[in-house]
Amino acid sequence: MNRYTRDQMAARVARDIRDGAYVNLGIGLPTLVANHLPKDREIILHTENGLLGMGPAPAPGAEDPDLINAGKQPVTELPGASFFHHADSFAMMRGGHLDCCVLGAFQVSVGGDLANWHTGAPEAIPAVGGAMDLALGAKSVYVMMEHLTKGGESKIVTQCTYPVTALHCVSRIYTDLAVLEVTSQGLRAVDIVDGLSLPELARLSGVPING
Amino acid sequence: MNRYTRDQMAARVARDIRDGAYVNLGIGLPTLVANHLPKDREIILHTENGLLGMGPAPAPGAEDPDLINAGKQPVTELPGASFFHHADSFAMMRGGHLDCCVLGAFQVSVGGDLANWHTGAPEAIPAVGGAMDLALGAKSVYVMMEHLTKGGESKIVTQCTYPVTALHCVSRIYTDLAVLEVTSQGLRAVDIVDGLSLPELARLSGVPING
Amino acid sequence: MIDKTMATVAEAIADIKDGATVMIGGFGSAGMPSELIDALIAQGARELTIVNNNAGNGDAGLALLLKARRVRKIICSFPRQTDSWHFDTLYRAGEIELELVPQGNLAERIRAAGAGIGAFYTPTGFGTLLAQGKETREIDGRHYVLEYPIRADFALVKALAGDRWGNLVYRKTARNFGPIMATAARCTIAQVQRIVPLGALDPEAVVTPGIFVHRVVCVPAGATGATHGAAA
Amino acid sequence: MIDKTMATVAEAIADIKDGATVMIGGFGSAGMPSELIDALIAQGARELTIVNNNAGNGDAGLALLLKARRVRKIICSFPRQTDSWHFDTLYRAGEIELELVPQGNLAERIRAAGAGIGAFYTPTGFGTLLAQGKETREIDGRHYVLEYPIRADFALVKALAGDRWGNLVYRKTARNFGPIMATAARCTIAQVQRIVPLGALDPEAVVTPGIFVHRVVCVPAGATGATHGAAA
Repeated sequence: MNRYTRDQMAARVARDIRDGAYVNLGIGLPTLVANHLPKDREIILHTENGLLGMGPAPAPGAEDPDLINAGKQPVTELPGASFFHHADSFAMMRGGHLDCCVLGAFQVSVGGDLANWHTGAPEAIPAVGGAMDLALGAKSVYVMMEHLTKGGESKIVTQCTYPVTALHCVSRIYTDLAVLEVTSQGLRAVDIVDGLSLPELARLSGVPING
Repeated sequence: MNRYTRDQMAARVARDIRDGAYVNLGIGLPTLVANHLPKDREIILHTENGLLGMGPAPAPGAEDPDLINAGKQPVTELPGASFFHHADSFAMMRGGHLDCCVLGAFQVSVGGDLANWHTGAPEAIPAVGGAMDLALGAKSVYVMMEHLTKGGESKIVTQCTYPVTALHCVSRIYTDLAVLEVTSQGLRAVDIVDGLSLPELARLSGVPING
Repeated sequence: MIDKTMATVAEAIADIKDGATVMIGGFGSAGMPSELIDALIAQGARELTIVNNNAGNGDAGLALLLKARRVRKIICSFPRQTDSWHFDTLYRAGEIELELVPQGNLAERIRAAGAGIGAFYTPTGFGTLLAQGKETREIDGRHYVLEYPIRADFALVKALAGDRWGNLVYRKTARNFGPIMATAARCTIAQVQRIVPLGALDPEAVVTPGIFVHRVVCVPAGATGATHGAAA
Repeated sequence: MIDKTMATVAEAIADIKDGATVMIGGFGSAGMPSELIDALIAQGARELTIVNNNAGNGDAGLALLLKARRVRKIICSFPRQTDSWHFDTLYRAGEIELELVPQGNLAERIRAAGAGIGAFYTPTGFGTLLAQGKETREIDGRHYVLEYPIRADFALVKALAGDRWGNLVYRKTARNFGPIMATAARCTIAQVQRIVPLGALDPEAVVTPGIFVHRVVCVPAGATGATHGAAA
């Protein structure tokens, strides 16, 4: 079966981010999107630890421990950047000012519920960070994930079995097999990887998907 | 009958403000307090329109229309001043960070209720400004007012007949006849103007006053 | 490329429609975006709901918008001033609706709108006429009133300088309501005394990050004389 | 005269008592007041409730306070990290209580404490495990959870520079929780890389006005090597 590579997925997400958008890229797979933002668009990155106008990673040796992203990795600031404190930063998110947020996920339901913070395993130490705020904190929430678990189960589900991060929050799902839009009529396939049919995608997903 | 002058009242209030205190002086009579702050104390004035470290009025001709107090009069900034927006300024007050606030009043009740924003006259256009925030916005709320109305009625009352600004908020009352402390056992006279007895003060006030 | 700057105040406010809710920055005249208001008067939108600390001073800015009878309702803390004659006339004639809000609740309700807070419990106003009919609650022995966000279609603010991303810095106590109103409107329009190149504003000292600002228009100080006119 | 500066970190934290609630600034290592924490470890206060975004990294700062078993409870958003082994050990042994709060609710609850807000409705967490048992409300078609302020006895924050009035400026993303924690504690103690003369900080760029700060102690960068140690 064909699959989109991680870079193809990231490039596909990047294509959907408009010029001038304010965007937060979650930890993990979503950080790849930054490498694929179209050069002819000016897109402003937010990091919830207090920076708007985040630039790429610094050159080796130029790291500044006071200039990091939410993943605690060193970053840079662009001309036009601004720093602010945590309450202001999360007010920016909660208030719906970001255009787009790209997140990883364990599961997404057909209704747009997101599960990405906790496996629910009883022995796991729970940690939520900004996940719940990010899931509500943008006009559009894009999820990037593998379509299937390593065991071959669909990560797109009727109801999340993992503890949810937020309800009805996901706009689009970008996987290695397809791009799906969450609509009031259920999921709609925007793109499918070459060689995979819509019925086959739906079968693999275990949920209905409209064309 | 002897009376404290307005400047004597202001000086008396000023004497009760400790070195290092953060203070908001309300519009009207309380602004006089600024002229009497002891020279050997460093007292930081707050104005709710967004300045901490407010200085005296500027020299004539040096007025800056962007640098005003809550009464919209030109002021100055001292070294160490800081500017902030209205939500931060009122958070500072509501959060109980000011040590002292000095306010004018129409009436104060023996329980410390304050009425200073509205005469209740049906034809009056209501305006509250920061009065209700100021009344709650300091560890100590000092009221400065004439003891009696022009008609000779006491402005210290059992229950306010004017619409209240806030309940149980006044710590001390400075009038032209006395300085009164609001305690859980009622009013207590701290100072009385020369020649006036405690029973006479209580009679004029129309409420019980302890010595 | 992001370029939020616009050539004229008229262009900046052109799409404010009849019935819109418009926040207007300023505390008295300090921080009042007079040229944006003048443009709004010329543009002609009617039946506006205005959010401002005051209800206009003298014969300039907001007072003239009221005089032109463009305002259906005003949400403010301190309408009555010695020079608020245009508001006074309309109010006494029953031709303008007034929602009176304690100044700190006004600020916090505006902030709540920008911050996505659904409602909050504030001690200010408890037990007063201005809390009549409002939900109250005792929390840890203190009494609170439940207050809701105030949102707007547009915010008109005045700042000292801005860049093409919409980052703003203000000047002294003219900052007042500008930064919070900028967060609470669907479209925030800033008049600035100068537009500076991207990167010229210190990132540590930006007061309003550009994400909150949609249009920036340059109105140099003293351009019309009205900016710093009848000041206090 | 107001002089909030203190000579040593030990003096600055001397009166933190057993059982105190202590907010500690920082996001990971950025903005963490490591020298104040080291002094607190040496001072010996026990049974502390700590408010921080994380639960300690590696073998420095907050992690060492946990390792020394001085912390009864931690309120944080993200305890589990690759290098949070001291927390992990205590947690699995049932020797530390954890209150897990979504990061934005943590920030807003701290801000609410500083701002005198009794409680607020936030959309974050609605319908999740972290809102179980909490009061909810639908407002204008959106669902919210009621959250309460988090107050502290002490806040330990790290800033770039401060003056004798306690005014503070921060550095880049090391600002994070410092400014809001400073507002929410009965006593806020700031370690700064340098103390500057009154008036040296631009009044337009002060981030934490001195009213929120009670003690300032100078810890030059690199003074102990721990400040910028195992950074990210």
